[in-house]
Amino acid sequence: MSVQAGHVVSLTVNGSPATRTVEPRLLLSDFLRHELGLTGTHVGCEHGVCGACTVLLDGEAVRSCLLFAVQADGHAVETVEGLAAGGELHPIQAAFHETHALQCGFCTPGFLMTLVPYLREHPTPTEQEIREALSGNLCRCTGYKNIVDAVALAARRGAAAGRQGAEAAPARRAGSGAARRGAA
Amino acid sequence: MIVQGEYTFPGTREAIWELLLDPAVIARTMPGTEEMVRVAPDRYEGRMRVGVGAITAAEFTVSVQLADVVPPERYTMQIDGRGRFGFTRGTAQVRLAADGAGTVMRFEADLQVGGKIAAVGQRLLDSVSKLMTRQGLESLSKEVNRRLASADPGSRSPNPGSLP
Amino acid sequence: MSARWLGERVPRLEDTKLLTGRALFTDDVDLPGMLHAAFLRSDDAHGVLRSVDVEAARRRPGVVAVWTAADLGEYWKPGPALVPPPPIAGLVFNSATQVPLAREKVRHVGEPLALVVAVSRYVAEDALDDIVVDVEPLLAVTDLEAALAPGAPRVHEALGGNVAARARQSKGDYAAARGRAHKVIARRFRYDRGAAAAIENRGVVAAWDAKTEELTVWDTTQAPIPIRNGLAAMLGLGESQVRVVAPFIGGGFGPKIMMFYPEEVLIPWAAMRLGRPVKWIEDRQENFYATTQERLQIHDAELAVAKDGTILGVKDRFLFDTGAYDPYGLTIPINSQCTLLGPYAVPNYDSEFTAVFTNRPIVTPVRGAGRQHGVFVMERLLDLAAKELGMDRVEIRRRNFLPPDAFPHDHQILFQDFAPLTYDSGDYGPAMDRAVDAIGYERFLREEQPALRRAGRHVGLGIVSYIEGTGIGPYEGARVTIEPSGSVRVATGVGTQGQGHFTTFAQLVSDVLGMDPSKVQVITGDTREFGWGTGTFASRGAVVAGNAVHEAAIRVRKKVLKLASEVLGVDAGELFLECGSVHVKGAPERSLRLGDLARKANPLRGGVAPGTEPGLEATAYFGPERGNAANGVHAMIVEVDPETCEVRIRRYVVVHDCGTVINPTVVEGQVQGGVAMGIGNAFYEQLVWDENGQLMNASFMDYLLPTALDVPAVEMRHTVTPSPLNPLGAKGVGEAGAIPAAAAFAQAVEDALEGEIEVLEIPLSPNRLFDLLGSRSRP
Amino acid sequence: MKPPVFDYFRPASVDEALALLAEHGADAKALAGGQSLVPAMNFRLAQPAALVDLNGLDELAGIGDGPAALRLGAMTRHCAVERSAVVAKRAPLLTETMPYVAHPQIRNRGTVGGSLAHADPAAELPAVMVASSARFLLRSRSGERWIDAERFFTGLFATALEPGELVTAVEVPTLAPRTGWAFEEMSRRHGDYALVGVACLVTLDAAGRCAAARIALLSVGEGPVLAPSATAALAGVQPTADALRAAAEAVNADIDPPSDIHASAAFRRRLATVLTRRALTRAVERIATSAS
Repeated sequence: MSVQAGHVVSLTVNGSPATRTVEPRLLLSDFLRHELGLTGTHVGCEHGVCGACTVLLDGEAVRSCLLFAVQADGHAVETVEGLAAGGELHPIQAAFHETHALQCGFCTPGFLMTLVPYLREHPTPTEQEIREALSGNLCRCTGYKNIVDAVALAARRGAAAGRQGAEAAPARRAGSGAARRGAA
Repeated sequence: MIVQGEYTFPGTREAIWELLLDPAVIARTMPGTEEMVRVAPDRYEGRMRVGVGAITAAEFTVSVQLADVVPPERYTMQIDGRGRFGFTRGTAQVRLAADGAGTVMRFEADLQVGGKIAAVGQRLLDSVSKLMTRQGLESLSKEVNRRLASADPGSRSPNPGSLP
Repeated sequence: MSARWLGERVPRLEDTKLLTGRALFTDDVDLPGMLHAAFLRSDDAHGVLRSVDVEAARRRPGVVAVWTAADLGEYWKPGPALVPPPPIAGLVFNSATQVPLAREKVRHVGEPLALVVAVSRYVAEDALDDIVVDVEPLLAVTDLEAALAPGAPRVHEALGGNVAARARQSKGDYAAARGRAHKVIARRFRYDRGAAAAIENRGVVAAWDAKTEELTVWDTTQAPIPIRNGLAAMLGLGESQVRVVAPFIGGGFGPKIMMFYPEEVLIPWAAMRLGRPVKWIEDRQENFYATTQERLQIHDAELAVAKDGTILGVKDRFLFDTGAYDPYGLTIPINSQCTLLGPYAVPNYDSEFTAVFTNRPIVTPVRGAGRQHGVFVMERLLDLAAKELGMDRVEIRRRNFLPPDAFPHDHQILFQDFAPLTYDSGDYGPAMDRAVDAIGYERFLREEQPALRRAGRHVGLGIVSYIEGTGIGPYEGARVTIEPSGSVRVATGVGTQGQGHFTTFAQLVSDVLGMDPSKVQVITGDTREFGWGTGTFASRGAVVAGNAVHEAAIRVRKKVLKLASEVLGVDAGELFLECGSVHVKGAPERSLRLGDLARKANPLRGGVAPGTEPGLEATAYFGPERGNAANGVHAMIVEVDPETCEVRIRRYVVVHDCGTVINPTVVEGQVQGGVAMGIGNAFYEQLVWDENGQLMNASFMDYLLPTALDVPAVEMRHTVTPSPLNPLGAKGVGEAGAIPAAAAFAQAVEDALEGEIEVLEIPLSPNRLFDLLGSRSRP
Repeated sequence: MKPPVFDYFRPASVDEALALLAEHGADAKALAGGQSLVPAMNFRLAQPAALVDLNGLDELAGIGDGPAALRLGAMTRHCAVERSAVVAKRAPLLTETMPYVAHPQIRNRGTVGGSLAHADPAAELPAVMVASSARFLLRSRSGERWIDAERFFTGLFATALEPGELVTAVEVPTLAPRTGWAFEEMSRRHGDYALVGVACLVTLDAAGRCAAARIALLSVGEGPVLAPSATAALAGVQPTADALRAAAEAVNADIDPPSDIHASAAFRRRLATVLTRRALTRAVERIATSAS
């Protein structure tokens, strides 16, 4: 079907369903920010380099400025607003706070959303591995050191609490399913 | 951006000269040219569409002003192309020299590129200009051979034209 | 007053909002009926603007308005000259300030030509493609030396040439010193342009309320109060009718204090004209042209030294690229001129700069603001001198440090704040000792480097000193209020862009009023909350605003003690503040909650003594007589692969002295972040302009910000020599990390390549190293 | 930086996708991972009238282990290739290369087929496929055909794809015995466009002489560039350090690198020889270690 304007998008965002009618060209980043009012996802370059707009699509970290909202139809999106369940900071958020891993805080949501799935899949990363995992997110304030420290701290605690599994949201399982389908 | 080269055509200088300034030939041989009209003895105007890969072939309006014309030896072109993605402008000098049965064309263009093309496309400028130059020369050489063939069905050119 | 919180590593109070996506940034502002703006920008760097045809754009569905310069009428005015020239004898200054929309002429790529307002940014950008511009190209002015040649094309016809300014400052007699010199080291140094590249681009949202006749503007500015004052004047409104809010700002680094950007002038005007809120959010591509930049300078400098390495004098002649306009005056080149002297005794100095108009975007301070140029030139000259004299690099620096008893030290030239360049305090030897110790200087040169070289590795060390003039005036202010709830509100005029002011200011108040910082709510950057001040720049927030906050808290404390002594019937001297209450010494059970005291201070009935001010509230201002001098030493170890010309930074040590430290975690964060920017400037970041004034890398694909893989963890040490110029003894720190990084990097790379090359320009790149090494690095 | 208007189609099958592409002709573009196309659209440099979204087509995704070759569906994401144990076993050169492809977030969306069809001269996968003697399955409404990677890439962002034709699968042949592999790349920052990259396979005979070699480079021409001169220099020789150095130098005859602001043609030539030497050296070392 050709759909210039008025394309219906139904998806779940942070676990709750949302349906909107949008132009095909509407970027997912703008959809989340301006259609759904989830302004925690930030836009820094709109060409896929800075990583500030990183969100989870079916559990995988993606650049929301390089996806059209219509592509998220039928999928699950998670944003920074979904991290602090019941007002309690997610372990990665808490670690960022404790290690002073943010200054202006503009790039921070993108870092957090990159790290949530990363730490699930790599519970005990080395410093070099952490830096590689962060290489797709630009920060202009911190010089990265404290962000690397935050990831290491969260990993230590996660390993201690053995809570990687506990964090797996239903959307995540869908995502890893998609990845496994690829590997099957 | 400097684009320069040398190309040897079969045929006399006069023949090549006539060919190079024929708007129909320019339209056929300049990559992406959709239309080229000789609006004055020393001025051409037309439209080109140039794109590469995922980059949409954007329309450029092009004007070419001839200067310093010394047939059949040399001429200078003032090139001005503008489009949605930016502009290309500059001068190109063309010199023809007899070389046995053939003619050597030496050209040097000093081109400015501006707007989005320059701002975002710098990584590809060199490759694209090389590509367009090569394509232009190859189709020009085809054109030369076609003309020679039609002019004198008896003789096929021994030298189909060669890049140095 | 206990100093329980001053100097503590208090976790930041602003973090939670930022970590959970609840912090309000300018682009998050969403108002009913809001329209969206986009600007058409010039593709040409220099040309005669023949026409801008917007008819098709106006006809496009969804477009509400399109304006060109011609449509602005009386409102079209060049911007204000922000910083007047300092009183330097013989100074030349030609002012040419930016315009809202180009008229008659375009002077740099990206200069705005038309403003489109539409129902969405998408439609507004569609309309930009409908606009037809006719520009007759002119030769672009891009080369600083060619620009000064007779007959060169002019950026501004009205001016005699392309000279924006020329200023000479000198002391002593350099020529005589040169005559006495054992060696004279002379070189040409070049330091090229980069972008501040805050991850948040700029943005302005404006709303006019016709009923209350109030204009509200959300602006990504570092200086909300001057913006309010300027807008009120431009729009013919009273200052109280204009509210400027600088909400959370996604990084500033200098360019967000340029005043006024065309967008800041036009978006509020458009909102009033249309009677609807209008939002403009700069995109990344625009940011590369529309936001100001630094920092091309070319220095021809020479150093006259005695046989023992003593500096006899320095001569410097330099060119400074100010871009197409010069609203910011001479701040940057004067910083360069002053900072070059560093921590050294320089008896004879002769420095003259020429600021040059070019067809490139406007240059205004970016983190460091010209200081790095001075440091680069001086430190490179000292390295070259040490080599010529066969001296140790550290030794030649130690030999020339100002001694601890030299303070205050007057350099006999003027600084950017127009006050004499006078160092307030400092002790440079110990800072160098700590750096030498931390990097393992001796061991590296004697053992590690030779061993690695034998193994075919190319490792090198760089170690440099610097001074940063910080904390300049004129002033900042703050109001501290104890609320009946018992919580404390602090309002100040400075904007904040991630420096942790919400926490450090709370710490200052907590000590004075005896309460937990978490009970202190800091409000910055909202002109309705506090209407006096200048802004956040020149590493001055903590120094100038911090001292104002501190003084205001002290005044509130006095009110607390006075009222409490009346209520409790004891002498004020018998009282102490703790845990949000006033207690009586020896009888702590006799206490009053500050909140209750605040209520008593605002009675609903009955009379009060004449002269009584209601409430527990005080406002204070602080203005230093002049800036203070933070200092430090950076040392790094690099490894170079001469085949691929890649450079890896193995270690990075910073010894830093910013006087009294309010929050070490915040200070270290500022330094680490500054170092990252300095490394970017040294090896990754360069705005590449062709000879026609076209920017060849206007995207994050080609403009290379360092990533987590490129920036090392900085090992930090502090020394503390408090400033006598303010009660807290604080000095600035915001820009420190960025300033000496390039000089240290250049020295380290030279050392790694065993002196095969001289690094006289920044930024370096693998390709540049390849060119410098030439045939000396066959694979 | 907002994309221009376009029509959006989400076909339910490959046949429907092919029909849509045929119907809309040159104005339509297939949307795979979109990690190169969408940025170009945000810059408004790419302005396709219609996008045919292939992301719903599971029949195009998947990694299959065949007797003679590894098979990758065109819509297999980079991250799936990167994580796949099968790929690591059957096409280790590919596994070694994946981390060089942009950044994790990009690899979570980017697809094998999309990267090959885009044919960026600086992209890693085209060069690796050429070095691996892979072949691609192309499908249009008029049927299917196989084409060798080497013949698929025809120039600057140019491929043998006909209008209305899609890459649907890739086959990477199993490595011969005594074959070593290596990928080397230099970029300004990890994940940036390569200044130069080299992918190579080296096979030694029982006597330890070089029996076969495939060397393909990226960012040194209009597309992935095979290095026949370098390969010839290796034929039948013992892979000594000198022999590998000579072969690496020979690469210069095979490339015509472009200049850009990050690397001049001369610097790229330098990098090509250095990285080729390093890649060949590691490939040969691998054979030694796997043999022992």
